[in-house]
Amino acid sequence: MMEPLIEVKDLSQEFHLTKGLLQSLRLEKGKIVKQDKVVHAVNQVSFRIEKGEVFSLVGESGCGKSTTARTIIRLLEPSGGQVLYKGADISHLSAHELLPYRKNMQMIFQDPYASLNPRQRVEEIIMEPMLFHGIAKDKKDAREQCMDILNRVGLRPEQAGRYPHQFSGGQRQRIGIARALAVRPEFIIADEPVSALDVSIQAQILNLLMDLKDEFHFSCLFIAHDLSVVRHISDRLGVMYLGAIVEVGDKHTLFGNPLHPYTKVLFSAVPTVGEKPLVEHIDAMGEIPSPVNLPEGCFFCDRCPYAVDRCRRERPALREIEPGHQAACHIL
Amino acid sequence: MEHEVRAEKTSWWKHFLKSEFFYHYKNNLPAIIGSILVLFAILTAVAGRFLAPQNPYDLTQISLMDSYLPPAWLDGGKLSFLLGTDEQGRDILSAIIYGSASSIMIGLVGMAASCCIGTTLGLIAGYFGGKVDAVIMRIADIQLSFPSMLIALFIMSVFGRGVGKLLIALTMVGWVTYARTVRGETLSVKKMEYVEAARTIGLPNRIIILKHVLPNVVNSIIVLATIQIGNFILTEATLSFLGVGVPITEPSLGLLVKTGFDVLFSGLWWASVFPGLYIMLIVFGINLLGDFLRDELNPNLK
Amino acid sequence: MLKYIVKRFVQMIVVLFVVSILVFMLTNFIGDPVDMLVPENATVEQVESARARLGLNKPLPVQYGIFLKDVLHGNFGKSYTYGKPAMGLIMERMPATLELVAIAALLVLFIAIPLGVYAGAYPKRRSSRIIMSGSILGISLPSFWVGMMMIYIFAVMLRALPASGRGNTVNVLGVNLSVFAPGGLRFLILPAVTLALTNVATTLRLTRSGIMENMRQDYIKFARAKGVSSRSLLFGHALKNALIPVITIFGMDLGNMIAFTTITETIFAWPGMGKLLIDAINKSDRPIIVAYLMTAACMFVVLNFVVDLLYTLVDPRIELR
Amino acid sequence: MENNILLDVKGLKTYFHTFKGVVKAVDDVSFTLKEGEILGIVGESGSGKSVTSFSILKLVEDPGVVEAEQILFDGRDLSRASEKDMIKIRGKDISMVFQDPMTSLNPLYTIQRQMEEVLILHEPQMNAAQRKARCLELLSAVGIPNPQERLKEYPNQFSGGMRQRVIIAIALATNPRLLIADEPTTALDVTIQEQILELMRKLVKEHNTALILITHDLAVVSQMVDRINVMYCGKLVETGSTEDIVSFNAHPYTEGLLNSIPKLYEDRDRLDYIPGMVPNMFELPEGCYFAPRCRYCQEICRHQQPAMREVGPGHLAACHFPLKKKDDGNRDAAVSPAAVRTEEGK
Amino acid sequence: GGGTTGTTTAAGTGGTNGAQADAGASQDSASGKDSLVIAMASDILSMDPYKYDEGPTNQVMLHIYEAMLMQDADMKFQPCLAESWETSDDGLTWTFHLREGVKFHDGEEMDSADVLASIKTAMNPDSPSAFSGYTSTFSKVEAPDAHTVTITTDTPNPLMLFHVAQIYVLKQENVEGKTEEEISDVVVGTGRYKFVEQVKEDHLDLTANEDYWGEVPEIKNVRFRPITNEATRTATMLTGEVDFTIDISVRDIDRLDGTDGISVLRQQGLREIYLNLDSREDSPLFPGQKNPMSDPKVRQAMYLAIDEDTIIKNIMNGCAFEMNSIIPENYVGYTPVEREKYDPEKAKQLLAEAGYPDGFEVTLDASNDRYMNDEQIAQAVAGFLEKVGIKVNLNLMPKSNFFTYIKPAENKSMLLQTGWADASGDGLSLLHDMLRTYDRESGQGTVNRGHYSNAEVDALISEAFNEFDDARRGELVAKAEKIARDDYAYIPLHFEQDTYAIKDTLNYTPRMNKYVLAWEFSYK
Ligand SMILES: Nc1ncnc2c1ncn2[C@@H]1O[C@H](COP(=O)(O)OP(=O)(O)OP(=O)(O)O)[C@@H](O)[C@H]1O
Ligand SMILES: Nc1ncnc2c1ncn2[C@@H]1O[C@H](COP(=O)(O)OP(=O)(O)OP(=O)(O)O)[C@@H](O)[C@H]1O
Ligand SMILES: [Mg+2]
Ligand SMILES: [Mg+2]
Repeated sequence: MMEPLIEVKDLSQEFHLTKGLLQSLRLEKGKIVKQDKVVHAVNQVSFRIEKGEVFSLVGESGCGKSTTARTIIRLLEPSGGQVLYKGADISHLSAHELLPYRKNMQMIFQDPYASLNPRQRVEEIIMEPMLFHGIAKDKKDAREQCMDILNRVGLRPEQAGRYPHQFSGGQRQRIGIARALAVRPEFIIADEPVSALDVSIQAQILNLLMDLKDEFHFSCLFIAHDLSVVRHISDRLGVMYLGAIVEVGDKHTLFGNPLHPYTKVLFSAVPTVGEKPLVEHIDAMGEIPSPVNLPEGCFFCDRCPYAVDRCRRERPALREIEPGHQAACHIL
Repeated sequence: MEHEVRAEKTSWWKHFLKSEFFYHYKNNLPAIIGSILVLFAILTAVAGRFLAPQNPYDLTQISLMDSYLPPAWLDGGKLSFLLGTDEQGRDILSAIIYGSASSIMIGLVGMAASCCIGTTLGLIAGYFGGKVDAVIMRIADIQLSFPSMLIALFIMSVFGRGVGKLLIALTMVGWVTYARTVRGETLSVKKMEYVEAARTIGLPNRIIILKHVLPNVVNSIIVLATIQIGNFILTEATLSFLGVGVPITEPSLGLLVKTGFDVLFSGLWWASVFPGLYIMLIVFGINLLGDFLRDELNPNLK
Repeated sequence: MLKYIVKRFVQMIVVLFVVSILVFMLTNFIGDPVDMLVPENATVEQVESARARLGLNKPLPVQYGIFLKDVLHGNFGKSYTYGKPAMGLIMERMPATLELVAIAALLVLFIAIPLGVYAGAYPKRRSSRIIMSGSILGISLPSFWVGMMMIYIFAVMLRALPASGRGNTVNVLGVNLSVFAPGGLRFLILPAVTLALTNVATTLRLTRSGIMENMRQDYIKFARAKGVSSRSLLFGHALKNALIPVITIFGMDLGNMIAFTTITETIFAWPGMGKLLIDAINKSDRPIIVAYLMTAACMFVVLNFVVDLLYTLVDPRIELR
Repeated sequence: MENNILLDVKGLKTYFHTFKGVVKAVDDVSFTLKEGEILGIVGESGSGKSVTSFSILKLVEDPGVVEAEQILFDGRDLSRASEKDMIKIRGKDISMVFQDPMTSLNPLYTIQRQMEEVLILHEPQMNAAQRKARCLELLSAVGIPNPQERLKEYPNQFSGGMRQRVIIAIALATNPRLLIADEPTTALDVTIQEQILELMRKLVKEHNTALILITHDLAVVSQMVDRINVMYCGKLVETGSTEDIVSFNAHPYTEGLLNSIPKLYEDRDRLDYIPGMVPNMFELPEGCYFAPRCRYCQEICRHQQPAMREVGPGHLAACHFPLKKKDDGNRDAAVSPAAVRTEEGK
Repeated sequence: GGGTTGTTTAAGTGGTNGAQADAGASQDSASGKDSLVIAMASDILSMDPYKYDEGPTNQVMLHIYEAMLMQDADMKFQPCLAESWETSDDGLTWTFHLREGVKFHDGEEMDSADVLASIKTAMNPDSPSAFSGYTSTFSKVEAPDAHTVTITTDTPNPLMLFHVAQIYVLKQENVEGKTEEEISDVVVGTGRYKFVEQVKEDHLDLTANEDYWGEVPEIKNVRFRPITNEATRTATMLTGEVDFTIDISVRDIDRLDGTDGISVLRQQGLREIYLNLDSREDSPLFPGQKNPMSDPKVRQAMYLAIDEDTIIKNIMNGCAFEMNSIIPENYVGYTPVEREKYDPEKAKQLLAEAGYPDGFEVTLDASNDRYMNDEQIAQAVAGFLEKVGIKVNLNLMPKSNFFTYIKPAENKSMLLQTGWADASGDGLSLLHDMLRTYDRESGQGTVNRGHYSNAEVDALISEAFNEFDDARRGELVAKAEKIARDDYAYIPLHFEQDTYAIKDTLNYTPRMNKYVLAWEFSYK
């Protein structure tokens, strides 16, 4: 097998909610107690993305998809684990050492507005990385490329001189996409890139992504909620729950035969336009556990209709159920 | 605006006239008034020497006999001394014209210098944090503990008097305001997602600071800068009041106000009121223009 | 947090150290204190004896060493002019300045911020324009001029307020204050207003610009959609987001007002510390200058520390390291 | 149940007067909404969906100007209501879920404060404990785990979907009579989305609330709503019951929209989409705004703006040549008479 | 309590004092006819009378403390704590007979031991005292009995009475072995007023000493208010918050005079403003060239070039008195002198004769915050000199810098505008300081800032020091003065005018030496 483009090994990410001694002290029943709160946003996530592949992450909102993405691209220092880019560990490189990788990795942010500098015009936003990474020879070239890319994401050239806040939500998202595509990266992390778009534009963008993928052979970590989009675009996908991957597999096997109870719950909830649902409706009862106090056993066991005793005691590991299809569940 | 200007270089002036910037400017009376005042003040400062009725600092041209003549329209005034004279028999109008050159220079250059130094240091401190921040901010603290009077006095004792030296003193005092404000805002701005986005592009810190942080803190900088121009002109007056201002041979508006101030109660109001009014006009103009610029540079307000 | 405080404390010591060295070097240039002490027709002998008495005949580093040793024993030296412990002199004058500054700071807070918020929220209104123009007045006239004019109008012409001085004081918790003395506030009004004026303008303008910037944000719109009244919208939501530069500047202004109210105190014959400093500078009274500036430095470090803490209270995203 | 008309919007026009010209973000839109009714608004991004809802709440800011013949809410004309009255209505009678969850929460206040604010304003009888209890209840309802702890956190500590849920919780807090949900589930996974939609349905049922659901997700629309408004370039181009729109859509734009949805059971290399671009808002075409992109476009479409006209009972479309779909619901097989006509025209 | 030295806000007299303290509130300080508020230009520097020999401090001290002698309004010496005194024939021994029954404010009697202790305090070179100059000639001080003090000097000292009049008498137990701080903490004197309280830079209250040995003053409560800013002083006077103001700005005179209920008092002061010219031929300040000002012709030309009348009229607003000789009126050695007429033509001619037809370049150093209108005067002087072709570089500086310029030892200034005041009443003292050849060691010519040196003058001064007869000494002094004047050793400008503002309800005649003494006031 070829060396994967990206390999994530046991990646973990924690947020310390208590910044210092003073804040961790709390008055409880007349006593001062010290409590340290840690959000375990990502727990030992491992997956690999081959060259030219689109790998999707789906899962509950708040389960740590964005955090995984941000850790991979090193906006956050990982608190554990490794990220290998073409075999090289980039998870502990300094900002300077990271520089050569920056051009090859780009991110489309979930938040289309906050990630755009309100004081930069759209053209500046897009031309900046191009010029910086030498994609464009000069300003003129950059402008041409910029107009081209704007065109492709469905923005009009005369809108190039506007500021982000003058756009509607969907338009802003497209600016973010254009920026990421501008440097023709090898690897794109797309954090819900199309969720704010209307279906027509969404289709356009997805087509664009596919075209570019064919053209430049880039790989993509794709985060989305819309399973039909995921199914359309990705080659493989991982299902996340509470910061951990519970099921990974090829698109066809996974959609054809979802194994993990959470995956089933997820698929059963997909709304459709006049089509029958993927999976018969399953009710997932119970509370979603908090990432602050992780349960001891399987994270899903509280809501799992099939849970057995063992699930509450022991955390299941990811294991291969069928070729190219892994799941983390005791009862399979 | 900018990109339109670029689009067609040949007739940028025409483009400017058609631009949004000019459109807003045209419809903003305060901005027009402001720029007329500022332009007038600068022109006077630069070219006024050739127009002034008298060189008030050529001691051979003035005569003590003319001292404290009231403005021309009052009883006892002379037409040759339109705004009256001071105790040396100096024409106030000429003195204002000559003095405004120093004052505007003090205001503008002093502001520019402290703004550049302060903003740079503030950005660096806020963005990098940690040791760099601590060092810069503690230097700021030290600087803050020295009053401008003491610094001016020190510079004067060591290097002598002069507008240039005063500028050094004012800059030494002035940068801190920017540094601290900019740092404070940088602390907040650097946590913004667009700064993170810039980091994922791989932009070096230098560029992130310049292109992503700076524009988002520029608001306060403009406010402070416009205020500071006036403030420096006035500080100079105050230093003159304390006896450590510009030398009497390189006059300034502040100095005129100060000397005139001594005789304010005696009914010889013109010696201080006219320079004072002129300072007000300049400061007013600069602030009107500054307000406009700040609003114009803020895309959120469009 | 605790670690951070300790760190800042250590930094403060360094700052104080540097300030004292700088003052030692600076004051050496601005004049010879002995000149101010002895009569102009003093003989060399008299001059030298005065110099020896003040310990100024030793080389500067030695003088500094002695000073440092004394400081470690809590002794900042005796004023050359007053012959009294410098720190005592400063502390003695401090209450007068502090009460003046307190009033001025309140004026800044309660005038500048509301007006700035108003002008920022409704920038197109005529009243906002008047506020903005009015605020320029505050920064386009030298404070000695403004102070004098106030005296002229309110004391001389209208006879409404006293022209100068502090009036009688009452002893509150061991400190002599005039705010609490009957009629004491009347003495405070003019100097406090004069002192506040420039700062009002700066604060007002910064507040306005911040408010204008923030009023267009989505969260403001969302708050409006919640039915939040425009008042709490402005003061609750927008103001907090505009506060960072305002507290920075206010912190510095406050420090400056406390440490360097020289002009106002001179004009209003207010017996505060600012006058002490200016007199000390004029007489090259190094012990006072050193003690004074070290006090000022101490205050600035603490103030700026408080400002930094306030940042984190205002914006939870800001981390202190 | 006899349902009254709760909202009656007539001739709503919201124009932005910018330097470059006037952006007609909403141009002459009229619709009505009954109590307990769910209205879906779909449309191209930038077509004025959000601005329509802002206009109803009078939240449009400079340089936007709202003009309307009337915006009758519960018998009151909001277009003429004062800001003071609006403050009482907003959040209490009409609440809105904002589209962008990331920027709609004040970054400097805890979630709790922002949630309680609306309760303090509109449920003054509640005491602090009750408010907190209500907040907890709401957070649990929108599926945020560990709400007790979460209340004390700041927005930046929440994931995108969690913020969106907080915004929904805030909007639901007062059980409004009209809820405008502007793309409320874009950042949510399907299970949560289901939960949220269920919550809204419950609100509609229990409190007879009217709901305007703005969304791109046609699947959601088709499951949730009673009626659908389709907008394009600030204009209402089609309106009708859900079935009318999904199965018997008459406007070519609606058709294009539906065709763009990726299919869950179908593997395709490329997705269909509507070719061309949304026209420049400053230089809108003379005739039908959709004409440049319309496959059925004819001469008249380029010159004359089509008016809304009835194509079925309660089903209106603004098209010179409305599509006629067969009743068997098999859209793909539909042969558009208009298309035929186009060919004939040539 | 902070801010006060001995907060003894005397209960007995507190009533009236309190009313007076409310000055601002009532807008009228003189609520009673026995109170007086005096605004002065600067605060006293120390409550230790031996610390500073400086106008404002002395003025306040004179209310509390007394010396054996006291100068009257005409600068003549009158008995005070000493009822009488005599000199031995050789002029070396002075015997003072102390007044009996004089009590300190604390009720204890004053005797010769107190005087002795006070003189010793003044003499002690290690003490902070600045008064050792007055005792520098004393070789022996003794007290033969409780009411007699003898002072012996090495050389005859014609200025003895002046010197003795400067030495305040404090209680022995309060001064002996005491530090300055301790001295200033216990304010107990024999004077007409008792100390009540001081808030630095705000006010200093005194109350009449009802047990005074002489006439108990009519004004019972006195408050001194230091108000440094001229304009504020004027304003405070205008509002009626103070009854009397010392040092009003020359430009405010018309304003105050024109105000109902306020008058202005004018008195020629002792402070003389003049120019020092570097007159050394080999002055280090003119390296590699001849010092032009070493030529008396040049100095004369400069003298003639300055139109002092106009300066007095236009810059001093008439508030100055032409100065022609350095010796003030009434002083020993004073002779009336006419000023030479302003004559720029002649000045130019003289310059040409001296070989400077195109003038030369000098720097005029002057202070800008020390003397009345010093900055303006300097500008005017420079203007006049420029008009005859002398290029003048103006160097104006605040007093802290200025002091290094005025030391003859520093050798920094070629042309210096300064002032000098001498309250001794004797021209000899002035000559000694101003015209005697500067000598670092012996302390002669300490303010001879132009390094003027003339053997003839020096000899006459030495001779005058041995002459006890005022008239004869006066002749010598006048002679020496004339030589120097004809030599244009300095260019006299003017005597400052001491200007006071007073409420019309009060009577007061100012003193020549500018001391404002509360007991000399009376209500009409
Ligand atoms: N402040 C403004 N100034 C100028 N134009 C504006 C402003 N706000 C909105 N618009 C314009 O109004 C139009 C409608 O915007 P709106 O936000 O309603 O779109 P939308 O239908 O909600 O789109 P999306 O689905 O992308 O959110 C857009 O073309 C937008 O550019
Ligand atoms: N800066 C932070 N401080 C504390 N907690 C955080 C922070 N950022 C994220 N979290 C927490 O980490 C968890 C995972 O967040 P993340 O943004 O990765 O979720 P997500 O999977 O992207 O969800 P969504 O689909 O809603 O965007 C959440 O519980 C969130 O509250
Ligand atoms: Mg996310
Ligand atoms: Mg929208």
